[in-house]
Amino acid sequence: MSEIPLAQAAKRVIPWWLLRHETMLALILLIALIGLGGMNSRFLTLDNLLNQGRLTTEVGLIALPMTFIIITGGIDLSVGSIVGLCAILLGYSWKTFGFPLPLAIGFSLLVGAAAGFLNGIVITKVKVPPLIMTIATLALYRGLAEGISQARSVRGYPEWFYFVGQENLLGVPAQLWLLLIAIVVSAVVLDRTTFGRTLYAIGNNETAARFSGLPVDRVKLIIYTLSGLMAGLSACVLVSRVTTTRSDMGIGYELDVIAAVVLGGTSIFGGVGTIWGTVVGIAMIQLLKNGLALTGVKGDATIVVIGTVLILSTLVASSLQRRREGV
Amino acid sequence: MKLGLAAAFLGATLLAGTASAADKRWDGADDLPVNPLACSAGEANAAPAAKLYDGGKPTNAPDKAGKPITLVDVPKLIGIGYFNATSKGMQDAAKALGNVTVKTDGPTEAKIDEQIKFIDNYITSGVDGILFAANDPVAIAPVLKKALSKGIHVVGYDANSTPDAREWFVNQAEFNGIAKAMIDSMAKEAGEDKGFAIVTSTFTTPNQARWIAEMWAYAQKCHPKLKWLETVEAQEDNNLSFNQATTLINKHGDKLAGLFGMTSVATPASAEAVTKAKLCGKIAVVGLATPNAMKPYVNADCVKSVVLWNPVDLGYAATYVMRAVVDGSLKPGATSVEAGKLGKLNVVNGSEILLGSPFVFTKQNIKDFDF
Amino acid sequence: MTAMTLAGVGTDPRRRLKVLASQEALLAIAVIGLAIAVGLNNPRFLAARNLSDVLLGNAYIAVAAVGMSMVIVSGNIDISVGALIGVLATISGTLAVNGAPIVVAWLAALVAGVVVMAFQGVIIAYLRIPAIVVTLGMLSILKGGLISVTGGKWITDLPDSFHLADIELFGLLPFPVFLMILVTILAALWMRYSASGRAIYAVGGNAEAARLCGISQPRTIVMVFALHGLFAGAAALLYATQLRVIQSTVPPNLELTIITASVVGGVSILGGVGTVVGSTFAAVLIAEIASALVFIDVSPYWIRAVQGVLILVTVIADILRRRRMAGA
Amino acid sequence: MTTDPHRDASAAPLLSVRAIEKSFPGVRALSGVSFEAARGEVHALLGENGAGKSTLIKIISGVFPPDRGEVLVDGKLVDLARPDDARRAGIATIYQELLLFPELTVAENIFMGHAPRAGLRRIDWRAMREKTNALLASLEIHDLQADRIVGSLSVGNRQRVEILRALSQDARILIMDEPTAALTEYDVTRLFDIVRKLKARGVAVIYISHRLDEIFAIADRVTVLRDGAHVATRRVAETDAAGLVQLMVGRKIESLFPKVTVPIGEPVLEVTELERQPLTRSVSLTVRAGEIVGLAGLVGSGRSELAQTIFGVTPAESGETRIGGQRVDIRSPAQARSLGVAYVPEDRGTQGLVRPMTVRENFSLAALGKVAIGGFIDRGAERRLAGDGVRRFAVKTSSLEQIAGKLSGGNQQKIVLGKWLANGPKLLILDEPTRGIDVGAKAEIHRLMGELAAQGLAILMISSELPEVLGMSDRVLVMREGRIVAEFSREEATQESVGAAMMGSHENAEKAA
Repeated sequence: MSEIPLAQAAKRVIPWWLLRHETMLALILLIALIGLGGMNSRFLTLDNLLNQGRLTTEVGLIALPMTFIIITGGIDLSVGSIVGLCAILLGYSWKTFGFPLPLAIGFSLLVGAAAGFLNGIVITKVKVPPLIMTIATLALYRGLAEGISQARSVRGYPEWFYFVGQENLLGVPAQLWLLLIAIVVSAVVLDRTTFGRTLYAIGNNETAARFSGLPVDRVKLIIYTLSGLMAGLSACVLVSRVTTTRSDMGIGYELDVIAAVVLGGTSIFGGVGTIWGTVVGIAMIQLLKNGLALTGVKGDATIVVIGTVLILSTLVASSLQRRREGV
Repeated sequence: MKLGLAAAFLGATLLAGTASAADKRWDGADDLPVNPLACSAGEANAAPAAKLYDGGKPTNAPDKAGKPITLVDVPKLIGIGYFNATSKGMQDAAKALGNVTVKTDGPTEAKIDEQIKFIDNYITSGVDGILFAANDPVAIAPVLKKALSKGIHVVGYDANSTPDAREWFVNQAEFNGIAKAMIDSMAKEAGEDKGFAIVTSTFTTPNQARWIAEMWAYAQKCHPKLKWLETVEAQEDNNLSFNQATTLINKHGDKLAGLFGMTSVATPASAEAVTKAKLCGKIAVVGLATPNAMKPYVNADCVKSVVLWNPVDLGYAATYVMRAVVDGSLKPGATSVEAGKLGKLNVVNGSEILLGSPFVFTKQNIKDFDF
Repeated sequence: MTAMTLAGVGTDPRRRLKVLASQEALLAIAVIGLAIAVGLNNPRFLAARNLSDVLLGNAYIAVAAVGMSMVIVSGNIDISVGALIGVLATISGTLAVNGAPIVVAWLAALVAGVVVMAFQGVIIAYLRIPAIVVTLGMLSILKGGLISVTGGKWITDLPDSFHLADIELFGLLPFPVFLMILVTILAALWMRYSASGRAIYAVGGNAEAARLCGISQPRTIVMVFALHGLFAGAAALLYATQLRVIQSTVPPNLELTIITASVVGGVSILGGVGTVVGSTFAAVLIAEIASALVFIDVSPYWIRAVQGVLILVTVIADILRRRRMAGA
Repeated sequence: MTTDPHRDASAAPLLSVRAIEKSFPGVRALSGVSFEAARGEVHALLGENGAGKSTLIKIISGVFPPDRGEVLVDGKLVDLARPDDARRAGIATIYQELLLFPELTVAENIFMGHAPRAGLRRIDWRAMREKTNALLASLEIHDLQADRIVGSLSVGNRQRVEILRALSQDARILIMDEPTAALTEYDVTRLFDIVRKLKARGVAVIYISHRLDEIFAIADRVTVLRDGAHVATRRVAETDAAGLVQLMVGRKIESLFPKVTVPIGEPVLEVTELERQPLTRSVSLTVRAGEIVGLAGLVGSGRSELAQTIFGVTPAESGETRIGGQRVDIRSPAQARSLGVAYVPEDRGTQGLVRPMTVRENFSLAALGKVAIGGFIDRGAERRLAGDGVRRFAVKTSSLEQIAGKLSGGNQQKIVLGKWLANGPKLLILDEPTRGIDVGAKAEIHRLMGELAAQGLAILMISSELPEVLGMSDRVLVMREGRIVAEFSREEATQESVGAAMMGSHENAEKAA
């Protein structure tokens, strides 16, 4: 229905509601933390929490641009495959082409950005829906990773390369700094800049954004490229952490990432969402997995919990949103 | 759409150009040398030079000698018959020992980064020992070293890590031993000068890749007339394995006299493909597999012999080894370890404990096993 | 996709030409063309045995793609179907092994499929949660739940009578191929000749217009998902009875292959367009490519890249076609 | 469906609508509207945008229920809870946005939901085609085939498909919501032919339009709505245009639009032979500082398309554009904005306003550069900008953080206008600036336009309301089929002269009648 009735019970306004949603989520997280912490004394230790940060960095790095994308009403299912492709090209260019490792890292980031750029250009120029474009490249990029590598691993990177993945910097896992910086930058960009405002405008009303002179296509192209680039970065961090390049790296990441973003209150319909929500979403999933594992729940049961939480939280979020819009 | 098909054809043609490369992949994917055994059992093998202990050591492990310990077992993946069997062996051992608790938990797909997360979680939760079967020998090393550094004992089984990342590795059977058993069976069942093909998981799965490399070396050395037609990959996927085996049968026709299944998934699927093609007796199926999945084919005389160590024993042995390590009865430099009903197991290769020779299931004995 | 090129301006509809230009026909030509191309390289590829084996081993994908096509035509998507097929196979196998009458074991897979999918349909249609989120969540639940419950134990010792896939009709037509053809034809007829079948196109093509034609969108979506569940059940039976063992795990990437078959078969992801005949041809084509790769000695690792290119090109062609049509 | 025993069916009008009331949260859409339509009558519903016409027909066609009041068909009370109920009662509606299935054939579009069946309740495609051909023949339509895909049809033909759909359901009451809005002149003539045929068959046609000439051409009676209320029902033969306009707007035209005379300055916008197929054909025009140029024409004549070509949404294929004398090639709205061009679009809900965003955010949307330093938004500056806008345009909002979509139409329009003025444009293109807003807000926007022109802004105003065009413009341009076909000075421009140019000529208008 195009004509939504006019001003009604207009008590609810976005910031209040957003705050509320994230507060709620954070509150649930807090309760879960305390509960799980009570059940296992090793859960709420700084060591464990930092370590969980290390383990979730790869997913986290991708979830940030994914938040941007979902806010515009898009989606990127190909991120996991881009991780695989970049990991392979990192190892391949280093070992087979003989690139110096720093160059190989640059190359793999470039490939990630190019893969994202291809998604973006087809989505904006040919107007292929993001869901289907990235399903296609989900298969394509993984296929390239498998085809190029013939599923062979690359190992034996120089020791310095493992710093990011395995060492600590100022007592905090090195890659966590990367994630923290990325979080702060993304949050500021989304909340404070014209770029971020444009993302919300596109998600809420793409035509109006276009008619307001906002560079809609360029912004979309940037976020899909960014998504590819971050997937490339995530691949480098992952390879550094596990010391090996394999073509099956990143399989299923897209689902983890989307689950975290959606759990964090970003609407899959676009227009609504924050980086802080995503951060809480990531923390929630990782700590839920970890906490449940530590209290003796097996991995398979944890997956069930995550799936249920995802559906329920979307249900709650969408009914809240509907009420807010008064439909 | 026309464009799409044109592109697909073009793509297929291009790929065909790169095709021949796929045939030369029998180097084990790990740059290690092969070591084929002697052709006949009577011939003496050159005894390998005694190797010094090259495993790792936990730092400040609490002394739990004789005390109850809690272990966790993180296999490559959960939900396949093989690792269900090793898990059963561990429970058996735990019951026999009385002072061991062991729990199996792991990823639902054989993904190394998932496996690392599981191990990491268990390090935090504070177990006394970790049993593992590695998805990737190198990638798993850092997290295992972390476990050692936290005073947790680490013992591998089935699939090794780099030696310094664990204390001991329980080797089900040496690669060259498996290779010899497989190739000898094939030469016997299919014929010395016949062609065969292999269905494996992937060209780079550590164990499978090594076995194939050793099989290649051993066949060159002892059965040079066997014709190695092709190796195809089918991951750990039942239906893909079946389809790949069927395709091989159709592709090579009479030239194909034997199929190797390199995984417990690929072997029954290959046997099924042969059965469906009504070629039982014409195409020999030899492979690594668990008995339950193979019973129909062995009982129908479509498959004569299934090569495997007993995975229940493997899990059992791994648990005993862990107990011995914690108790201090297995120290670097030891030459053997006591493993309950399995008796004394030998230390080989510095820090590996050998379960024994591969076990061959036949129609006569297969009904005695249930896993 | 009935009129690719000749939805012409002002000309009489040349139906025969249109049939030739349809996605189904193109796919059929591709299937035959590829067979000949590979056959020239290795004549064994064309042996009846091999062609029938290609169909036999992949019929379950085509059957599942029929349901997926309906879901996509209705404007939705389902990424839980691969996991569901794994679950249904296990349910059916467990019942068979534990002595339930074989027919009950078979029916259980169908019924459970309908129940799970209809449940998802209800959440999607009535609670208005996007299909991608619901089926993503369900994928997790099914995958984790399956292993939790079974412990990943393989199901062996299945009674011989359980093996649907072993049946050969008239001594030559394998049951899976028969079922694939039957399901495709029935579904195609149903989608063309029944009011509820046409309602799927209406809902996917223009939900608002459908509502004004007295077609209930939620009810149609639930029906589509229920049917999709039925076909997933049938696919699971073929999957479960192909081998003597059921793996009790979720078949990896199965949903992607099924979606690929639908999309390449000409079902528009924008909803409202497509036929199940196209998706079946596409499933056959994909299977044929996989087999052909072995025949021409290409690593199966390239199959996924080929799939990706196929989807991409098909979708772009579809979008361009729509644009041309809108411009006309 | 319930029967009212007190009614005598034979004497009752075919359709009778009684005392319908409908409120949406915060707004009263209809207050006690009644009218009747007899067999074979074309009954026009007339009213300005926002008068409640759309709401009324949505109630009659069962899209949403009335709060109070009743609808009777053949003297029997009908319960219209769902569109299906209306269909069964013999009521069919053809909406402005044609609701068709673009991928399906003509025949299937016509019979969706009630296809002919053969054995086993299967859809009988052959019968469906035959029936379609019969319907086509009965209305003497010869250039439409049952097998055509609807997506490939022209707008006129699509509308015919909708009419056929209605007839295929034996509709006795046909509601047409601004059916000529997107039609070419030729199609309008053909539509009228069809309407006359329906009339002859005894179908009651409820004809919604705000075009007086059409009403005089086709309708028997006319009911005028204003602000959700029933104003009057007249026989068309007994009234005239001026009388109807007066009923619609509730006051004399003269008093409605403030006339401000300001000095006209240098040309701000000059376009020469601007071309963008299909609806911008070799257009040349000039707008000067301080000048309000009215762009009249029927909907579909290419006015909005021209505006969007100038604004860079659909960049020109050829031709020359000058802004302030400088030659420019505008490829995107962003570029147009930076050149000082502002465009307040026709469709406020989908093109102008980002409804779920706040008043503050909407105000700054087109002027983000003004409130940002190096890409970072200065919240204080943004609040000041929005606050100034709210005061300047007297936007009635509880706060700057109010969700814009919850304001009334007039206030929304002020925000869209204000959003562009915040950017300090040189040229303002207004596309239907007062559509669907109440009279008070309308007057305010008109006053504002006068003020802006006085400040030297060049304004190009598109409007379908002739009184508005005539009242506000210094010059009037008339577009038809993508071309500018006439130009009038303020003095020359009258209802008759401009109207005739819009329709093509007096003769054509007569012929249509």
